[in-house]
Amino acid sequence: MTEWLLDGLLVVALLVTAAAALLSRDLFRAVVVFIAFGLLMAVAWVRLQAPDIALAEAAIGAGLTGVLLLDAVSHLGRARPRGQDKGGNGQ
Amino acid sequence: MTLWLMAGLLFTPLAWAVLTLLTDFAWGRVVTWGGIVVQVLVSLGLWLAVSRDGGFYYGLGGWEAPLGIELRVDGLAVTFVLLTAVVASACGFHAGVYIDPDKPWHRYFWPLFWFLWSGLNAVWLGGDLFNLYVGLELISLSAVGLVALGGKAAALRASLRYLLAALLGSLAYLLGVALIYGQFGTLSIAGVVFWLEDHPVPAGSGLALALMVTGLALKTALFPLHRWLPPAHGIAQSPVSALLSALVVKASFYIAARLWLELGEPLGNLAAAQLVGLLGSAAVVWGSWLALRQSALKQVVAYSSVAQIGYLFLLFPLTYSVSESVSQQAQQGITLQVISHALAKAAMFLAAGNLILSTGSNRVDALTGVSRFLPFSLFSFGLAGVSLMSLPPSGGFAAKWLLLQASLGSGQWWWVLVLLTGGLLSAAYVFRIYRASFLENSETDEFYHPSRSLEVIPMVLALMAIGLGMVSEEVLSVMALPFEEEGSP
Amino acid sequence: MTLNAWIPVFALMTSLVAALVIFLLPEKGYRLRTTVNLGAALVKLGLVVVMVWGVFRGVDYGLSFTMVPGVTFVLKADALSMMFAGLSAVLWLLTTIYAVGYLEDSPNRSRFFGFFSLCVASTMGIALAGNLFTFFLFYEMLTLSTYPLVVHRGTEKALRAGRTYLIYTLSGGAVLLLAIAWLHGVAGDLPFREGGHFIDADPEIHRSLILIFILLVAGLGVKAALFPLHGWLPQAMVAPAPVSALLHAVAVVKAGAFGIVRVVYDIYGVEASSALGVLEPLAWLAAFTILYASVRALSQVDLKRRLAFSTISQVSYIILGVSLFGPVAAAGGLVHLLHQGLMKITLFFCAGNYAETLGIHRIDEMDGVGRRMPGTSLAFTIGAFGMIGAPPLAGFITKWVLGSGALAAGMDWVIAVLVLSSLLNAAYFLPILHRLWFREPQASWPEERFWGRLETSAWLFWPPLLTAVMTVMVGVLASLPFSPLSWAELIVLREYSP
Amino acid sequence: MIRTLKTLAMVAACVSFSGILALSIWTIAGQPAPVNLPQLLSENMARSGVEHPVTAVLLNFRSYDTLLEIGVLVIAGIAGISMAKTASLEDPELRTSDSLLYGLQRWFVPLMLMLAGYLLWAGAHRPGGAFQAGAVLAATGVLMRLGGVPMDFLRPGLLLRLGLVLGFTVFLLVAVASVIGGDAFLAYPPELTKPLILIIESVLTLSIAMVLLALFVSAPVNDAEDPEEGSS
Amino acid sequence: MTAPLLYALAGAILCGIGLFGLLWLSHLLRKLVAFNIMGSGVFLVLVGLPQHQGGQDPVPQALVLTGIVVAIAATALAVVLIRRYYHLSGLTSLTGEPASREGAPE
Repeated sequence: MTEWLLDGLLVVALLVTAAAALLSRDLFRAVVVFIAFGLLMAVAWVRLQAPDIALAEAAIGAGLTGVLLLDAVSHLGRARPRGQDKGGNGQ
Repeated sequence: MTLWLMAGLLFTPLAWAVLTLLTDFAWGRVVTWGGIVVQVLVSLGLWLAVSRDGGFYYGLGGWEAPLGIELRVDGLAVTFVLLTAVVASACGFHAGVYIDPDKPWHRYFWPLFWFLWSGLNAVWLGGDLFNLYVGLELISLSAVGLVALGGKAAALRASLRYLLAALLGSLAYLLGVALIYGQFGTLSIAGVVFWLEDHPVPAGSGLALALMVTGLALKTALFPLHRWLPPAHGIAQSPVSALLSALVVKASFYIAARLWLELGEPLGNLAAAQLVGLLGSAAVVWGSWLALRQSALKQVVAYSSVAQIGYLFLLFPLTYSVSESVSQQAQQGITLQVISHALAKAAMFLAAGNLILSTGSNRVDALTGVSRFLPFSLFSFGLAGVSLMSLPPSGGFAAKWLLLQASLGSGQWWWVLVLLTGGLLSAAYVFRIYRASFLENSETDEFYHPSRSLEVIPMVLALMAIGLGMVSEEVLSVMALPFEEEGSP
Repeated sequence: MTLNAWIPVFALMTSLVAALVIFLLPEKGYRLRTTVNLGAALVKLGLVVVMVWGVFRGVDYGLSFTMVPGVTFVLKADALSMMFAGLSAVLWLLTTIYAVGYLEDSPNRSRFFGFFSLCVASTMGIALAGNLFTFFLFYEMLTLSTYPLVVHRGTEKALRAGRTYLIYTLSGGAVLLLAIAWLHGVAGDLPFREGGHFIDADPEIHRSLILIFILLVAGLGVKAALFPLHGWLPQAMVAPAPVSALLHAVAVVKAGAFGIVRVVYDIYGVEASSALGVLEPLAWLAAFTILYASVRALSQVDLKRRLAFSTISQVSYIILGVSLFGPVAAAGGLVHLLHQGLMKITLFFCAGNYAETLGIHRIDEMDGVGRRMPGTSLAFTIGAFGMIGAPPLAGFITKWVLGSGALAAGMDWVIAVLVLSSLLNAAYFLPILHRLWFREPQASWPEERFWGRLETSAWLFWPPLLTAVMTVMVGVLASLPFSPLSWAELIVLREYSP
Repeated sequence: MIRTLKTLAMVAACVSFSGILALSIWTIAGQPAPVNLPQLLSENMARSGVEHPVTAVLLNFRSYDTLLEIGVLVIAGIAGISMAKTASLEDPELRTSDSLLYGLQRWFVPLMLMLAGYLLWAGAHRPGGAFQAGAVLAATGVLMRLGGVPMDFLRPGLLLRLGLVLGFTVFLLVAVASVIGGDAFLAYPPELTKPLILIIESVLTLSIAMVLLALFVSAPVNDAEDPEEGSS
Repeated sequence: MTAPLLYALAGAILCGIGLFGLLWLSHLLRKLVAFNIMGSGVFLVLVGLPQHQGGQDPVPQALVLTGIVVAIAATALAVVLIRRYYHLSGLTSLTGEPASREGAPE
């Protein structure tokens, strides 16, 4: 039962963080949420008996991708102000 | 012998990618030309071997299908391997002269070129769904890298758009693969087909095929998913455009076609087949129409690719629940269309590159009056155009003929209209270029003739596209070879 | 394969190779280019003469191989193909001579002669094609190689005409392709065979056959300038005179007419066509085109445009002859393939001479030209009388045989058409002749002629006179063996009793 | 208004996409797969040369995938450095003066290097392997880079390019060596399987780290119009 | 219903979310995030579905490892391209200032 609860919670958390990462107004926050999503994914992989993927996800998915994106966000925000999260979506 | 050829085929492009990465552009050119010779010989050898002894499965690492990865070496695959060798070496030779060796970033051209080639070979031979995914990514990323090379804003914009489309397409494909694996427990196409032969079609497997085909259609730029293609193909350097239009889009189509031919009958349905055909027809009409309206020369050629790709998708309705002979005709027609378009479009892009070099501008208007300098490249462009218009005796015509026969034979006469209209529309945009070149009201009396070696290459390709129609029987005969089935699970 | 199999290929290759060589020659290589041109034309004429003799004796010239699965490429020489091949070989030689003079010192000659040779190669291919597929191959090649000639001058007007030309011919090509592909689906790969293939066709496919016939005629009718598909021809007259002469009096329009002949005789078979009931409507259409175009010709003020409408009208004689059921009429139609070519090329050469020497394009400028250019005007007069059908010229033979054929076939209304059209011909040609010989010149000519010098360049002077002489000869000597009429009768003999 | 409608349509499309997909998954999950690959795998584990099944799949059964995948990585690296800006390596702006980061770096770098080594070594018989180790190594590099360590070897140049393709080259040479022995492409000789896989893994670790690091570093930061290129 | 199946279904939803992001968001970095989320969803399906009945299956796990590396390669390349694109044009999306006649790619 606890396992089910854990899995259920994890899935919900995954979906919420995913949605939040995409919909967050602030790009920086979006990336941070995305890193959290990656870490949750790592946990999910453990639950799926896939420790290899869990390690890789933590190191690559959350770690490196996160750093790359964070670096890019700070850079895009800094050098040219008008690029800051321009328009959010749509045409 | 065959084992050596196979190893050579797989090893050479990857090895040369490494070698050329360690040199600069000028040295890379010399190294590459050597590699091209090796690769062409190997491809030709393999083609001859298969056309003599029939096809076979090649287990990589000594492992057989469900566990390991098997390559499917059959007549069609080696035909495309050979086609790739021809077109890629033409582009390689052309690029060696065309591309400016003094720009430092051009040293990366050669490794990307070789990776692209190895990815193409991996796709032609691939018999494993996931391996095909990796092959596709190899192709996509090297193609994106080639488009972005030089890093001007417009090129980056086009390559980003291309990258995103390619990634989305790959993901859709991979999702389909995931469903197939979940359903059948194997990644080998042959394994799935083998199982389906004497089992009822399991529920829920249609979506897998739909996802894979959709993803691949996006990567092939089927209307209405085509909008990434013209900027990417139009803005890349001409040898790169030639590679992209001639071969890269064909790779994803090839997988889609293979999947459809193997799994379409059990997993697909009539409406889907007709829908794909309809989208292909729309691509023919809409692509040609836009090609007619472009002001940049290479954009005309790029939109023409959108249109020509449309024909390929007529394979879907023309092979679904039709008689064996009609299906055969359709497959032969599409194969010829792939080959002839590859040759003709490569010729066209290379010729367009030469013309741009001559006139110093990418605009169609800039061609005003150049016909009186008898530009060799304009002639190559026109010959390639003959194949695109599918006029006899070109390979494009042979393809269209077979498709016409297949449409009439299966009673799907509506595709006949598409085929005929498409030919006329392509004539319209090809002759638009010609019309400009014949106009005699320009003051231009300077015309730079590029070096002969640049001009000969598109001519050779264009002549091959034309000549293909005369020898299509021989080319197609290798497809009907027996295939050694013992490797299948 | 024997030498005989290769002779048609050689005949084709002479002009193809000539085209390639000419493209590669520099613009300034004037002498070499002329030599290549004339040499190739002579070689080709020789080959054709050899083949004519061979076909007469019943030698089999032919070569075939499979191109696309299920379809063969066939080259073959039979009596009918020799008629067309002979016509184009003879006239190519003359037109080349004429064109060398006509285009002297004008730009882009390499381009012109290159495509010119390609065009003749296509015509040769059309003549020698052994099945519809091969025929179509060269038919489309002809379209492509004539486009650069039509737009040769590079003016807006020429380019517009070129576009019209392409729209008509390529659409026609598409329709033709559809018809051929459909026919292939219905009946397989059909070689041209004397007597045709459908004498005892399955009644179930009759409907398809009729539809296919309509499509075939529509596709071929574009080049043959059948009403209402004739619109491109008058526009295409912007091309230089040699082009108009050879291509629009001979190669292109004849290719269409020749194709219709092939379809009726060698694919469907004349009896089957008649049984299907497709010949009579075709005859009506041809008759209408004859009259309609003649009426239109009356109102043209531009000389070449008047000639163009005359062409439209005259080409339909061929189709009329073919579509009348009966050997005599058929011979009349076929012989007109040659006769009309000779007469019309004479007229176009002359029109070109007037334009080139005196700058005359319009009919109302032609007053008194006969005095300045008597040789050319004589040729023109012969051509014009030939068209009208005055005995004993070529046109008379045609009309006479056609008329007797119509009577033999029991279609008397054709006589009325022939008479009416002759009257119309007279109505649009005689005023020109009147102007030529009997009016006073309006102004002084740009180049006054003096004694001892030809009225125009020799390259331009002799070809029309030669063709005019031929026009007379084929009429006077019509009953000799190897005259066009005898040859046409030979064809008809083989077609009606295969 | 139209925008909202379009958004709604898009949301509806994506929701229905998820729905259909989930339905398909549900249907598929109800049926047993005809081929039991895990069983086949465990039967062949003895011949694979390693104890950990995932590593066996990656570097033996499906090694062609891995070879090509490293190729993909190298391509990304090449394409990345083709636009590199290296002047920024010494860019003072980039040297974080953040004491936290500095501290992190001092403590973490040795730790992470150890972790990478462990992961690599562990890969043969338990979770871990070249990818994870490479990723950790790359992360270490990123940390050092953010700490302002110059890392000259990351300048585009022969050294960098050698490093990028080192793992790939070794892998490729091993692959082709078996052909010379008369075997299929990528087939290891049975007695050498384990050491070969270990060698491949070690060089792959280095190369993977190198590529990822290079991509991180080459992200352009200054405003020069053209990419800059070191000489070699 | 087993845990793997639950994750596979979650993967399906993640695919939907990621797809929405890829198609609807215009900021390139956001598209990239969406791509990674969609990728994670696909990976979940790839591993979860076969493990629902067969228990731990190393083959799809290995595939996912490969997939993750491919994804990071693509992401890193995209970041390089995006940053340089931003430098040269000042844009962070493909929609503004169209260089060609047509609008956004998807």
